[in-house]
Amino acid sequence: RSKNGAEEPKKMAIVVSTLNNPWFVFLAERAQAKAKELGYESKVFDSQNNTALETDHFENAMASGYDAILFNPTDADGSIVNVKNATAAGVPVFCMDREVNSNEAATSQILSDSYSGCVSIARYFVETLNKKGKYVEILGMVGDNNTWNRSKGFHSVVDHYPGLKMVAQQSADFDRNKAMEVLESILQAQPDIDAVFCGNDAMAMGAYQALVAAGKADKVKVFGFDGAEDVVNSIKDGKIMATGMQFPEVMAQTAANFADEYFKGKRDFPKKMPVAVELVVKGNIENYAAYGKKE
Amino acid sequence: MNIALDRSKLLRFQSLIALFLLCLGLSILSDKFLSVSNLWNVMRQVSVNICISTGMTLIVLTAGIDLSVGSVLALCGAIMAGLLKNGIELPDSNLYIGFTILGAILAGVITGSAMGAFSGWTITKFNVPPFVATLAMLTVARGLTMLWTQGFPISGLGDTFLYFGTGWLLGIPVPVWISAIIVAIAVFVTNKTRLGRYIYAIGGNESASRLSGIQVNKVKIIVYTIAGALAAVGGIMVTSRLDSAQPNAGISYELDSIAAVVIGGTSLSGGRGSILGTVQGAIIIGVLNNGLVLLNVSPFWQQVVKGLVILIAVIIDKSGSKNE
Amino acid sequence: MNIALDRSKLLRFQSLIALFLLCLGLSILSDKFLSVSNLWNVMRQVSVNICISTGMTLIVLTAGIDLSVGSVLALCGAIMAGLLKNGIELPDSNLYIGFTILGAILAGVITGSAMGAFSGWTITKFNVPPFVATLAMLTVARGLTMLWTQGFPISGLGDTFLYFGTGWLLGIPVPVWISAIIVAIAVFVTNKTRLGRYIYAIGGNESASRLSGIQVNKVKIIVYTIAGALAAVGGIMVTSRLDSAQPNAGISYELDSIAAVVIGGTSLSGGRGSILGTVQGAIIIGVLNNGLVLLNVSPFWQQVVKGLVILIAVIIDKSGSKNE
Amino acid sequence: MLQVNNITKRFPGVIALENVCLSIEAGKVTALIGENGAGKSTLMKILSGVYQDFEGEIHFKGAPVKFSGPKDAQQKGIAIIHQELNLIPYLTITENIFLGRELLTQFGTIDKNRMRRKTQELLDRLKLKVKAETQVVKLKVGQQQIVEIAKSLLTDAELIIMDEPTSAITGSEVELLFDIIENLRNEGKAIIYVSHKLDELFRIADNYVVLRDGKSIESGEMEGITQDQLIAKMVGRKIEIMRKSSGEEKCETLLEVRNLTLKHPLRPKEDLLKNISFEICKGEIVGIFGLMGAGRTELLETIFGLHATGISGHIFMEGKELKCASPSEAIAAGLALVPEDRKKDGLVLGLDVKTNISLTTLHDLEKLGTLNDAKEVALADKYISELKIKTSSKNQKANNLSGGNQQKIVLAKWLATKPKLLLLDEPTRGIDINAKNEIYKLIIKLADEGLGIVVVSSELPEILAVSDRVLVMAEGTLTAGFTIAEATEDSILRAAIPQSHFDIKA
Ligand SMILES: Nc1ncnc2c1ncn2[C@@H]1O[C@H](COP(=O)(O)OP(=O)(O)OP(=O)(O)O)[C@@H](O)[C@H]1O
Ligand SMILES: Nc1ncnc2c1ncn2[C@@H]1O[C@H](COP(=O)(O)OP(=O)(O)OP(=O)(O)O)[C@@H](O)[C@H]1O
Ligand SMILES: O[C@@H]1[C@H](O)[C@H](O)CO[C@H]1O
Ligand SMILES: [Mg+2]
Ligand SMILES: [Mg+2]
Repeated sequence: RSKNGAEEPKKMAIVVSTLNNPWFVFLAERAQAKAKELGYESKVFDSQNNTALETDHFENAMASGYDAILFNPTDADGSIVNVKNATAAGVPVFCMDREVNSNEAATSQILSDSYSGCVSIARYFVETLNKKGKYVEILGMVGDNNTWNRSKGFHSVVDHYPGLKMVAQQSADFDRNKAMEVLESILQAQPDIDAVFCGNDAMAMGAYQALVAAGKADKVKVFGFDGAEDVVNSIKDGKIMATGMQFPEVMAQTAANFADEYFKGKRDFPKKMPVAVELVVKGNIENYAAYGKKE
Repeated sequence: MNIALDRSKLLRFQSLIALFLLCLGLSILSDKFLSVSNLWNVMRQVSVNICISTGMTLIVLTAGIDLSVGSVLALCGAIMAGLLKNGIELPDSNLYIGFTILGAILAGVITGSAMGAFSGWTITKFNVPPFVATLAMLTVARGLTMLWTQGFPISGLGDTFLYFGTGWLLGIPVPVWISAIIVAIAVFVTNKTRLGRYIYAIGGNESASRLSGIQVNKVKIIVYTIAGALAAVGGIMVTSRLDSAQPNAGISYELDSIAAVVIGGTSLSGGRGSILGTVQGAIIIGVLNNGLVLLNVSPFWQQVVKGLVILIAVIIDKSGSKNE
Repeated sequence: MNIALDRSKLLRFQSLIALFLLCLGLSILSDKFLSVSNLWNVMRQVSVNICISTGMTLIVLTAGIDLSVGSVLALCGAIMAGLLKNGIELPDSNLYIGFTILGAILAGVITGSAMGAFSGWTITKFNVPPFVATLAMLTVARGLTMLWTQGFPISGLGDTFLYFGTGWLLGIPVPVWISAIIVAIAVFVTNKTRLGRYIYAIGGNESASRLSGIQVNKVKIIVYTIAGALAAVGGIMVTSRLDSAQPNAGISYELDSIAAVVIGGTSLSGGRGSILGTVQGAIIIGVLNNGLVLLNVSPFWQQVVKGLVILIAVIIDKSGSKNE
Repeated sequence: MLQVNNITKRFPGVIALENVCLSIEAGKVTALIGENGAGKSTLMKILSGVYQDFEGEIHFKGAPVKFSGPKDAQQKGIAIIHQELNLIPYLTITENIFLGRELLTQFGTIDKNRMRRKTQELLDRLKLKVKAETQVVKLKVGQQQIVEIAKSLLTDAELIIMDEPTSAITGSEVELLFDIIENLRNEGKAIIYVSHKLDELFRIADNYVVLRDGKSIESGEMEGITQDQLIAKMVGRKIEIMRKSSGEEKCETLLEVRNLTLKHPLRPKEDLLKNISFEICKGEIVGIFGLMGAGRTELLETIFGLHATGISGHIFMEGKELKCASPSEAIAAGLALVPEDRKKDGLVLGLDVKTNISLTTLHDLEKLGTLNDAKEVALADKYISELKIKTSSKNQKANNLSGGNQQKIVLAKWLATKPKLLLLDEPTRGIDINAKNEIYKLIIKLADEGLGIVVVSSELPEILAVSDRVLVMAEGTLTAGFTIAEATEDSILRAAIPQSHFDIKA
């Protein structure tokens, strides 16, 4: 699209929902590394969990001539407009990790399935608790759809067991410190719980610390989601029971590869390419490292 | 003996120097910056902030502050979207009320005004510091948004509604029109009407204003109500641009908005400043966000650079307007 | 002509009524609330806010404000954790400097002080409004935190370091000790030293203070420096409690901190208020957070209730202290 | 002791002082006189180190000096009582008096007890009956002024500058101050005394210096000079001092106050106003005299609707009952109040002259909901010229005007409302003799036009000059009423002294 016909080098924009969370930092970093490896210039945009800001990023990225967008949307519905505008302007969009609720909008979506990931965690949860006990759920940000995907996946299984009783459900905004403080207070009201299910690993670590401080770490089982470094290590040490391993690196690399192929002329991409979330427990921990499989 | 320049004149130039230097720098560093499409781009992006900062300016001029703009924006956006999409169903009486776009917008704006009026009422009636009253409102409005949406975005609002956020009219983006009209009205009100004069007077000296027969409490409530209504208008634009009302829209908008007001030369202790200054402040912030992206500054460095540039902009401003 | 009650007396009771009513209500609603272990729990949780709000109070007393506390806290925590865990490696000169806990803490506190001093310097030297200067610092410090950590938490800091956040001493949690000591010193400084007197004087009437020969700028810089150092202390506690420095630690702490200050009766226009009032304000917020969780209020309703209770607390306060 | 040579001080657009010279002798009181805006305060600020950028030189005790700031001047032996009160509202009297020079204990902490004792001594010496730990914000203006005086007496200064120290105090306080000045003079201190109250100057000053339009005009000894001569030097021409020629007219009642009682806002058992009844006729000027704290301000404020709670009794304006609920209602009924503290209650200091003048009458300046600039400018011009407000422009900020001219702006904004009853609380505080005279003329002219006017004043000569009738208040009650023919200084003063004073003495 340069004036004199000579092709300028292609550039990829990496728009992620937030960098205030190491998981996304990792995702962005991997995408950037892959783009570089493939010989493209790239830049990371931080939407700060704000869909309106994401719109600004899309506009700015197109204005400054980016040729493809590797995209981690802030919102499944709110981000549709952004994706549509970009593809309409001839800029392909590859969604990573989170989807947009539209089959046509994006060029391709490489997705982590939070719902089914949590279904597997829930099965393991039921099993380790022997179908009975009191548990606490710590939600992520209540305005975030991942929060609810995970919660729903979890409850779709656990709610079938009347012996499992949720004694408190509170939000800790995906934040380690908040999760710790919330659980500290919950433990005052519910001193005899058996398990805590957390919407992500940062909160699982916070919850674990609250249990340690209360001297209950060995009685209460903690479950997380993500596969963050601290949790992988903790599973190894038996401190945390399980997590749902997502594969940000796989998703990031796939997206970058797709963009590369797009530049080279390929057009038929799978509309949706699920990347399964794998259940990580002490038994299989040897196969995993932070955010992925062991090399 | 004509020392005193006209106040209005002075304020109009207040932050232009900083803005000019910023634009100059950016257009040297990036050839994309000065393109027409990019400039419209920037203007469209700052529209929401200009809109809510106009209300904020009025409040700050009375020596108040409004921390709740962001959550009121979210609440109003959600209410509009919800009514537009689902109407109101009263299950027991089997009643269903549908809403037109206009009806939904009106409901949103009324909600915003009511939230603003409530803040104004607690501030004047119970003498609660504006910071606390609007901090409480920040929390309450966010909570109500969550309750209304149950934490889920409300999307798919129809093409007509999209017009407010994404349309063009006479070659100018619709949000830019909206914010321009709001600014024009606000400039008129502050400079040419009694209400405007009272706003400045109250911020300058509340007790003297009261003794002059100004109904201080009434003026304050009006101002908070206006700000609430403008937050709702911001909510229309945001929701329409995204074709979706996000439950966590507008988080920390209060900071950007107050920053625009203060960078634009309005004093937080009230009585001094102008709407046009705020517009410049908002544009400075918008240009900066846009420029940092154009220059490909890494996101981590962006925050550092952004902070420093804002600081420098204000310092330039201050030294430029020293003889005020 | 004995109209004037002793100021210090008054302030000590300022928000106690609201706090008392809140506690009464909670202990009726939940039998767990008044248990010793829960009370220590609340106190431990509010320690960080008390610590940073002490610095905030000093700043607000001079009619300033500090929005950067949260990000300075995060930066200092990250620097401490990073130095403790990895030391400094200078690759080219093959130099490695390891840090003891004390060394790392010192480095963190020095960083915090430096950030505070920088804010104070821009405020006094260039006459930048504190709101803007510290808003810029908020952004800059967050950016620096991201750069230092590259966006990843720094975890696993060793059991000794954990003591500051999770240890107990003579039956009292260590963070409570730390914040109590800080409060004691701050109460002493505000009531018994020249610096304290000057802080009140500057907030009360800056130009009169200047005429009295007070070095206003120096005092302000000192105050911002102290607040920066206290943010760093908050950083120690947060990092130690989590055994991990989170790059996004401290987000929006400024609002909680300012809320504690204002609920505690310190006027945002400066010159009036007290450290002990702030402590009460922080405890009110902490009790409220704790109570809402104890009662298992749904996360959607929590924000609404929290906002309303804060509002009511301040209104009760106001009417309780009308005869001030 | 102090020699000032060719001092010039410029503000943006204004030359406040031009080649001013003067010399001050030890053991003498030098009166500095001049009209409002002549530059007196500016000169005093230079001498006390507040302004450091000026041309010219100062010799103090024989050597040239340059002050780096107010504290430096203080340490070198110059103390000042500023015209504008410079106190920190929420600090106590003690804390204010010792601000910047706190006494410390051996541990380096603040020695509260020692400071409190010293302060209490000073307050006792000045007969201010409040506790040293009272917050300044709780004091009336007059009491604050005494605190300012106490502040200047704390250190052993060689030169004490008093810039209108008596503008807010009356009778016995003034006497006290004069005693103190007498003592200081006997100790060999030099005193510069700035005041618009010429009779005071004749009592205490040894020398005088006249400033006019920022230039030093003349200096000399007070001995042998007359008041008229002094005024002529100050103003540049002779002026006639106004006195109302009282015609007896029949009374058409404008305002009627019946059994008005006002409770103390904090201590409900105590009344600030006790059972007050009086009337004001159209075209009548009623002077209300009283000592500090007599309740005069409260009375005017209550009539004007500033104390909505705790009132009993009735107030009628032209036969219709006033509810006293808010100033806006009072204004609607035709009342206007020029408050005692112009900075706190009278002006929006950050706004310009024009805007301040028009603030009360904006609805008259509206056309189709829009303010009419031309009308507003005309209004401002009218009063600037009618009241001879000295300002560089109508767009000058009120804050930059001299005190007297600020007072005129407050008057202007109330006259603009075309009130039927004008309540003036200390209307000439800090105003020069010429301007005062203008204001008297104006008051009398307004009365002739049919306005009722209440003048609260602590200056007996002023009361006697303008009133048709004099009311006297003490401790919240009306103790006497005289027609101007009956009124004598003696009888008025007697009625003003609170009964409790006699009780104590008895
Ligand atoms: N900060 C300032 N900026 C601009 N002009 C000023 C400032 N301060 C004083 N002036 C001007 O300087 C002149 C002298 O003012 P000054 O206050 O010294 O008068 P004054 O003799 O003390 O009058 P008064 O008797 O009313 O107190 C006036 O014209 C005034 O408007
Ligand atoms: N806000 C207040 N709180 C407590 N006491 C007050 C208050 N205002 C006035 N007073 C008291 O009311 C009494 C009357 O005061 P007022 O100001 O009416 O007197 P005044 O005659 O106008 O005196 P001045 O010459 O000082 O203006 C005084 O004893 C004063 O201490
Ligand atoms: O997996 C990520 C993170 O765990 C985050 O905390 C919430 O959003 C998800 O997509
Ligand atoms: Mg003067
Ligand atoms: Mg009075």
